[in-house]
Order: sequence, then structure tokens, then C-alpha cells
Amino acid sequence: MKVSYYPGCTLRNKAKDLDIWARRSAEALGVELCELEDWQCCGGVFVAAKDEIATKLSSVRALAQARDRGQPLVTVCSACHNVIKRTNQTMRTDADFAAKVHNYMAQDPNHIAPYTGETEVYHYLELLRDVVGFDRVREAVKRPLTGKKIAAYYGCLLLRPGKVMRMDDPENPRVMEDFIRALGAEPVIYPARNECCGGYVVLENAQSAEKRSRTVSASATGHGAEMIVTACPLCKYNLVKSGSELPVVYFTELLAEALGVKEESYAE
Amino acid sequence: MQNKNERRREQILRISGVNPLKCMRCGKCSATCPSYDEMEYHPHEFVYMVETGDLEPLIHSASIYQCLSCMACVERCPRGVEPGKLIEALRLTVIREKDGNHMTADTIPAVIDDETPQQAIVSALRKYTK
Amino acid sequence: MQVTEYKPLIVAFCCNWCSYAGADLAGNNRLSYPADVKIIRVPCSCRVNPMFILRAFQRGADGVILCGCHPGDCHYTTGNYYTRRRMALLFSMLDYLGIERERTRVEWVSAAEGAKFAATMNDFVAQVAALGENKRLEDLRCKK
Amino acid sequence: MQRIGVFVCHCGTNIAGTVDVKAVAAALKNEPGVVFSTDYQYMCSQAGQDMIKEAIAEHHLGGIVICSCSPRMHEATFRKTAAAAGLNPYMVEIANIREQCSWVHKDMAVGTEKAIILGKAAVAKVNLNTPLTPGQSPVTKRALVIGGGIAGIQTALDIAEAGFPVDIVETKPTIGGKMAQLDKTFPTLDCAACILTPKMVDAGQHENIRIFSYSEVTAVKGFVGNFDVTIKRKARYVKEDVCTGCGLCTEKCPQKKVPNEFNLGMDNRRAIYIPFAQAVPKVATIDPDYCMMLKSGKCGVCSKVCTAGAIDYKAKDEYIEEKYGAIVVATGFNPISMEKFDEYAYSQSKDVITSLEFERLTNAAGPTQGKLLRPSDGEHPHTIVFVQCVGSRCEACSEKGKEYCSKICCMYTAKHAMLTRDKYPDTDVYVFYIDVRTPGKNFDEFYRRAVEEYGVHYIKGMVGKVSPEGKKLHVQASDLLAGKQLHIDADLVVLAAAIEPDRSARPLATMLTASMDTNDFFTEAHPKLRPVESPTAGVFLSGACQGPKDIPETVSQAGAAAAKVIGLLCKDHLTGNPCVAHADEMMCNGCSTCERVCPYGAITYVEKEFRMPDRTTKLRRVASVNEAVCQGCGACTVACMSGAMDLRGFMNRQIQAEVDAICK
Repeated sequence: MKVSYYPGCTLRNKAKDLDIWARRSAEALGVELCELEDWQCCGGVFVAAKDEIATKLSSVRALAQARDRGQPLVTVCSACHNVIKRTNQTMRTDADFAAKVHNYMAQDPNHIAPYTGETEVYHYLELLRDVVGFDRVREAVKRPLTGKKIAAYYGCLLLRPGKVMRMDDPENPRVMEDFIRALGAEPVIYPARNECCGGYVVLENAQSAEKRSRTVSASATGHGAEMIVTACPLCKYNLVKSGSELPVVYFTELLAEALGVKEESYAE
Repeated sequence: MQNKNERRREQILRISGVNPLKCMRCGKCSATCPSYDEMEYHPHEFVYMVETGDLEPLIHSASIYQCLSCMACVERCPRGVEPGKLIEALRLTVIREKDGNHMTADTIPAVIDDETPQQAIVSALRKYTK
Repeated sequence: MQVTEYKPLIVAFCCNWCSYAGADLAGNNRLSYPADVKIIRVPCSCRVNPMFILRAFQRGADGVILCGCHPGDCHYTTGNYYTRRRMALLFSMLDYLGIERERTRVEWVSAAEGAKFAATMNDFVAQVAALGENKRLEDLRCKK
Repeated sequence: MQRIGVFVCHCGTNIAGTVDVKAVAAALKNEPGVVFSTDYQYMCSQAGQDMIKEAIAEHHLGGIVICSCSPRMHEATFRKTAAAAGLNPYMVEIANIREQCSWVHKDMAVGTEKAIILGKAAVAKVNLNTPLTPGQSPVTKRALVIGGGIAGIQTALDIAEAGFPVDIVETKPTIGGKMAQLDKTFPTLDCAACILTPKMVDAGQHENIRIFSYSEVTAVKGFVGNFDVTIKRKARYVKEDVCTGCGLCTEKCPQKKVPNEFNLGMDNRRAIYIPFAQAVPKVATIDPDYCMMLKSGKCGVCSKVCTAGAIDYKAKDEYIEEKYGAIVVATGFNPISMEKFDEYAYSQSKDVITSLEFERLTNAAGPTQGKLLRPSDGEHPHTIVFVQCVGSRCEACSEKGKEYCSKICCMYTAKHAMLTRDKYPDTDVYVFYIDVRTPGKNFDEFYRRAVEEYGVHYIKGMVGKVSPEGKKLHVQASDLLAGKQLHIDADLVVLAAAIEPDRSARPLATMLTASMDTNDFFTEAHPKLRPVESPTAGVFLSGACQGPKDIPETVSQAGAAAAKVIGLLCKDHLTGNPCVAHADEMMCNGCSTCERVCPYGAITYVEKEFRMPDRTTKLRRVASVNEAVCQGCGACTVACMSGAMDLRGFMNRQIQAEVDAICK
């Protein structure tokens, strides 16, 4: 099947590997990631204020393009996913906001039909769970990660606000644990998995971010994890920077490894 | 002065969509806030201060730049008050004013390293500048 | 020549359990309101057929007000919810026909709200009086 | 056209002071149908009433209009007067010229003019009045109580004591309900079992009480005084009348791994079981989900050990039908699921428990024989954190919790905290609260004792997150008064889960056409003045099915409901309200709209044969109003599109006549 794909700025730069392994794995699972044309950066964070219109236009353009292609929109980066899904929800529920967006968009040279939230937005993990199915992932695994104790780190962006993201139970999620099981490894459940790593505040108050990230990695370590897996480049950065004893890897890397497509992507 | 304060308060309520009167003062937002120790004023105090219009101390407090936007308070608030959105609206109100930027492009190189993801930089600029 | 002050004709439908009792309480407390208001007792505000209101306008009423129990307090549990919906529709139709919105009103008055009843009637009468006579739906054949 | 008499009352100067009563009487004399018109000082006095009676006889009046005070005051009086004179009481109309005229207007001319118009409207209406006769229906002198908790037991006992037979229907194998699971009761700390079990025994032995345990109500038909109820008696695979309750089978059953619901799954029971030692009826029940004999036909141990021969593997569900005059709903409550509050890690740690689980952990008959031990490792907890308002007082549109205050949590938490400190003084007890709500006799004193005498740490603030780390539960919370975020390493966390109505309540409400609020609590007929009656005649409410309640409140409401039932069952016949809806079958188009808007389920549709003009007969579906159930609100009359539905006493024609009279 074909889906529209929004990689986001970080996956083009500092987190290239997150992107490459996502593409390779999707291919191995029979999903074609069709990258959007001329996509623009989502802005990194969703600005909740109702009068922030311009900051959400790039997301609306991405959503509209996917709608015109008749495809769901898939993201890998937690931050892009959070921004695009919340923008989509706002377009669906806030008519006043949507009208203002349409006024902006009408001035676009490549003006498109007004977008009203038709596109389905999936995180790559949701794609695996809801479209591909973890059973199919399990069957496609060539090198199961048997015996590995892996701590899934959700952070805040994947789950919250739960009413909008609708990804999983925001307090007791299981999508990443199920993913880890599908790869043959053993998930480690620890309480800090849905706590924030410190996010962008690392640029404002590095100590604060360090404290947050340490709490997370200490909790994972305390519960016997050998590795932390994440979906967000900023989470990974903060965890590594704070001196996590455990290796921090992207979930797509694990997936590519289990599917046996990791070396291929190295060759590129 | 009174008017300016009232205008700010009105804008904060409007752009956040938050109704502080829904708050039942349980303090769960502050119980859940990961940045609690970094803040001088805490989420439940933000809500109360906006409710009563006591904005000056907040505006001059570094607390408003410590929020991680992690939405834990929004998720767990039993009354649906959404303190996180209120804090964001307050911060926007401050940085949109003259000389309100909390961070400039010039200051960025000093706080990043080779590994800093782009996402962190655009996020910080979006949160701290107009 | 004698100049007579314009007196609007107001029909008020009051439910037996709350608003009619509220009107009685206004009386007990001697809270006056214009005599232009004439009350018709109905068991529940939901007994008021839109036909009655149209009939009143046709017969020359200048304003019609419908009073019922507060939402959630209906003696019959849900009657006033029906009223609320029906009247929203009827009033928008009347609006379409050119009967000003200000000539009609739904008000919740409990048995304890004598003061509210009187205040509401004073306000409504003043509002209708400001609009002047209702000619739009009036059927002159009905006039004596 | 009726022959109408008009009687204008002076009410001393109350009316005559502002209204020219003689002018009113004179003006109304000329109205169509009026053959007699007079005024008198006090119409409601004996002399006034005698005058009305004489006039009815002398002038052969077919209808009368009294211009006087509010009908809410003296309508009943004048109806009796009319009846005494041989006139149908529903041929009386009142023009309210006191409360709604003389008392609110000051000018005599204005008042008189309005009084005349009000009188004309009443005359116009009475011209169209028809004699009405209230229907009568017999009363079945037996009551049904649905739910066998303390509410149901108390209601049943009170009704039975008054001499009426009562049946209790309980879904569980025993009566007793939630109270049977409790350890101590606030604010006196007497043991729940000690005060409940004697009542259970009384109910079990009372000659007027039948207990249908392990049973459900599946259908209700009929109306006040005449309910037909179908009760499903679920197969318990044990003959109730043969089983002696010796309990031998429950010891020998080889299936030992059945989660024990009475202890909230904190220990196991057998597949054949008696929920607890003082169960009533004390009869074993086989759980078909776990019994090997029922599932695979291999076992039969209980049958072999039963000396009484009570086991019957071939038992089937039975349905019985019974008639009742009154139904009492006492379906009670349950704590809500903690699934959506996993920030407290309920599903992630065995040591995060609900208050009801805590109750079992401290109960001598519970899984730990009353020793307070951690469910995870059986160790004594030394730091316990109680979290209040979990799922209570949430915003209205919350997907997680309830909007209301669950009312009982503040007090039971004070009890738990106090008892813990009393038994285990080395334990630190923290209670996180938003408000401590203790309105009740001796309640606040009780809470203060917990703080002042027992040293329970009450902290104003909420817990944000509970993190299981190793053997500890890391509790992160607000201390709002100190302005701190607290971090406590606890051994046990107890959640005061909100309570909600039992799931069986919603389908039951549909069967009974009893209304519910948005939270599925049964609605009372009037929140202040009729708190134990449902708006549906003959259906009464007892206990927490109507709203959160503690035991003393439940017992008082149970007694009140019983008194209402007794009042009903004492009557041989019920007299209805004749002002009810009525469908003109020739006009009814069978659309069912009225059936849907009726809040009482009073309207049903019947197939009827009609003779057509061409002498053929045709089967048509038409509305039929049960006059004993209809309360006369009139919602159906407006909903009816064909105009077939009308309300006696407030007919369309009558109200329109009033409108016309006023607008003339």
C-alpha cells in the first residue's frame, strides 16, 4: 500500500538514520512511503494559542497534499506527529480557525481546495499496529531480538494530549511494548516512560532538561532495561546528553535490524 | 496600567481558550509538573493569578520559560482547565510585546552543540520568540 | 381629543407546577406588573402547541410569553426540554414571517421566583410596547 | 352550549379593593351560555358554597366559573362543592382574579377590565368542558424490592413488618450487598457485619419476605398497583431448598483458582462456593464458568460429597412471573474502574488498591484475616498514601470520571486512616485531599480525631503520579499550603475511587420507564419534596441508586421508601387523574411520535379493526393511552402530527377558546 510520508526537518539532518531505517523497513513490510513534495518544517512544537495561524500552515499544506493524493499521512518523528495531528484536530473542530487558515491559503500560488481535516494522520507506530498489524511484523522478522530487555520511551509528544492524539492510553500505553514484543525482545515497563525528557528547554535551561532525562534513564535502568528505544530525535539527544548509561536508539533502527534490512541501509 | 493589565488578561483568556473559573484548586497540575522545582510560580498559581488578574509578577518571572509544554497538567487536570495552554498564552503575550523576545538567533550558537537536533532549535525559537 | 396610551396585549402561558405558582407568589408578595399580561394555565409548558401562539398573534396579541420550570426541574421530567426545542423552531419561523423575535419569549420561572416573574413581565411588556402593535399576522376578520 | 353560573368573590377587600366585583359579575352575565351571575363576600365560606349549590340546583347549571383566588388554593374546594350539588367536579373553572389580578394591579379600572377578561376566558373554557370521571384500578398488595443490599433489606423489612408480602430480587448468590464487604462503619466504628447480618437473618426468616437470590428482573409490564414482573432465576446448580449450607462441597471442590469477587479478586475461591459465612440464603452456588463438571463433564466431586443430595448439574434458568403493586429500586453502586487513572499505576502495581479493596484487607474475614499486608509481598506497609477524589468531581465532559462528589470517600478515608494508625502506630499515613467534606452528625468530629488524636497527615493537594520503583511506590504530589511538590516513598497507595450506579440500573430504568439523570442515577419525583419516589407512579427509590449515600442516609431513605409503599398498598383502589391524554382513533395515523415523547411509557400502539365507508374492515395501528399511567403533561398532544392526541381538561379547543377570549 501507498501512504504519504512527512519526514520533517530533523530526519533530513541530524536524524537521517531514523528516516532511512523507516523507509527500508516499510519497504520490507510492503508499505510504500511516498514523500510529500516541497514539504516544510512543522515548526517543531504545536503552539496552542488560538490566534497562531501562520505557524500551522505548513502542517495544513502537508495534510491537504495527502488528502489530494487520497492517502493517509505518516510521520516518524514524534514532534512532527504531535504538531500535524493536533493541527488536523483543530482544523476539524475549530471552524473559526479553519476559516482563517483558508483565507491564508487562498493566497497560495498553488491554491488548493479548502482543507477541513479529512486526512488520517498515523504515526509510524500506529501504521505498524493498525494498518500493517504487529502479527505481520512478527512474521516478517528475520533476526528476532530475543532476550533483549528494551525500555520503550514515549516521552510526552506521542501521547499527549490524549484526547487529541488518540494514540494509546496516555498513562499506561502499550503500543511500543507490543512493537518490542513483535520484534522478539522483552519490553521493560517503567513509570517514567511517559514523562518529559526536557524537550526544547534544553536550550533555555540545560540543567532542567538534564534532570528530566536522568530521571527517565534512571527509571529505565532501575527496572532492568538494557536499552532505551525512542521515536523522537530530541528525546534521544537529551537522554544521551544527560549521560544515560543505556544506549538510546530509534525504534526504526531496531525494526530494521530485526527485519534484516539494517546493513542494506548502511550501504547507502 | 490597569487597562493594560486587563487587556493582557483578556488576550490570555481568549487565545488560550482556558476558563480559569473551572479550576477547583486541587493542585494536581503542580503535583504532576516535571519543572516544578525550576519555577517560582507553579501551574496552579498561574491559573489562580490569571483568574484574579495578578499578572505582573508572572510576566517578570522566569517561570514562564520553564514550562516544557509536555501537557502532563493538561492530561491529568480533572476539571479540564488546561494550565499548559494558559502558560503558553501568557508567554506569547509577553514575547509579542515590544522587546519581548526571550531568545534571539544570536544567542543560539552558544547553547547548541554538534548533535543538537534542528527540532530543538526551531522549537525553542517558536516558544521564546515572536 | 383624548390620547390613549398604547397598551399591548400579552398572552402568557404558565405551567401549573412552577411558573403559575411563581405568578401566584408574585401576587402574594404584591409585586406589580402591567395588567396587559393575561395568564393561561397549562399543565406543562410542553402542552403549548405552536398553534396556540399563532392563534394568539392571529387574534391580535402583541406578544406571547411562555413560562415553564427550569431545565431539569420539570414536574414531568422532560417537558420543558421539548418546549425549548419546539419554541426555538417556532420562533425562527415567526422571525421568517416577520414577527419580531422580541414579541416572543420562553422564560424559566420556578415556584419560588415570584420576583423573577414580575420582573420578567415588566421587562417583556416594555419590550413589546416598544415594538408597537402587531399587525403582521393579525387577521382583521377576527376583530370585532 | 352549557348553562353556566358565574360566582365572583370579594375575598373581603382582597379582590373587591381593586376590582369592581359587581361590574365583573354584570359584564360576565352577558357572555354566551351564562344564565346566572352573582358576587359574594367569601365564596369559599360555608355560606358561599351553599349559595353555589343552591344556584346549581335552581338554575340547572351545567358548568360554573368561580372568579376568586388561585386554583392552586381553592380549586379542590369548589370541585367538592359542585360534586355535592350533583355537578361533575370537572365542570368547574376558576378565574384567578386575586393573585394574578387584584393583588398585582393598583388601579380599579384596570383591575376590573382584566378581571372581566379573565372571567370571559374561564367562561369560554367551561363552555367546552366535558364531565370527566377518574378511572379506578385495583392494587396488588405485594411489593417487589430490586436489590438486596442494606437499602433493599431495610425497605423489605419495613414493608413486611407492616403486613404486606415483599419479594427481594438480588443478582448475587446472597443478599448483603456492599455493606457485607465493609469492615467498620463511620463515625461510630461498629463492625459492619455485626449490625448487618442480624438484618439479613431477619429478612431471610420473615414470613412476609421471599428472597430470590441469584436472580434478575427481566421484564416489567403494567402500571402502579398492577405490575407484571418476570424474574429470571439463574441456574445455581444447587437445589436451594435441599442444600443445608454445610460448606463441605466448597472445601472439596478441586477447582481452587477462581478469583473471589467477594474479596475483589485478592484471593481465590472454589468453583462451588458460598460467598461468605453469614450468607443469606446460606446455599452453595456453582460457578458455571469454572466448574469442570459443567464445562467438560469430568469431576462431580461436589455431588459425591453432598450428603443432602442438593447438587443438580442439569439445572436450567427458570423464569417466574409475579404481580406487584409497587416496585422499589435498590440497585446500589460500585466503585468506578481505575483503568483511566493509570497515572496512579493501579494496573501497574498490586500495591495500589482501591478503598473497597483496603476494606477487605482490614476485614477479619478478608484475604489476610484482617492483617494489613501489602498484596504484592505480604509485608506490613509502613507508609500509606490515601488519594481522595479519584474520578469524582471531574469536569462535565470528562471521559474519565464523574462530575459529582461521591460523598462517602472523605469519611471512609478518615476511618481507614484512623484505624490504621490505631492498629499500627508505626505506620505513617498521608491523606491527600482537595476538600474534606464532612457534613453529617458527628462526622467532622470524627475527621478531627483522625488528625488530632491519631496523627494522620492530612495534606491539601492532589497526587500527580505514582511510580512503582522497586518495592516502593514513588508518590509525587502537591502540598498546596506549603507551596511544595512532595515526593513520598510509600508502601501502599489507596485510591478513593468515585462510585457509580450499578450497571444493571440502566436497563432496569428502561423496563420501568423510570427516568435517570446523565450519570445513570435514578431521578426522584421532586428533589426536595418527593425524594424517594420516582416520577413513574408506583416505582420508589431506595439507597445509592438515587445518588451517592452513606449507610445512615441509605437506611433512612429505605424506611421512607417503605412508608410510601405501605401507603400505596393500604389502598384497595387507586383513583387516577382524569385529565389525561386521549387519542382520537379515527384521526390517528399510527406514526408512533407520541409513544416516543411520552416520559412515562403510557402510550402503546394497538392493532384495531375499523369499518371503512365502503363497508370493508381495515386493520389499523392506533395509539392507546393507559390512563392509569398517563400523568397528563400533554407532550404527546403537541408532538401528534395528525391532531389525534388531545388532553382532557386542557383540550386544544379549550385552550384556543381561552386565547380567543383574551385576545378579543
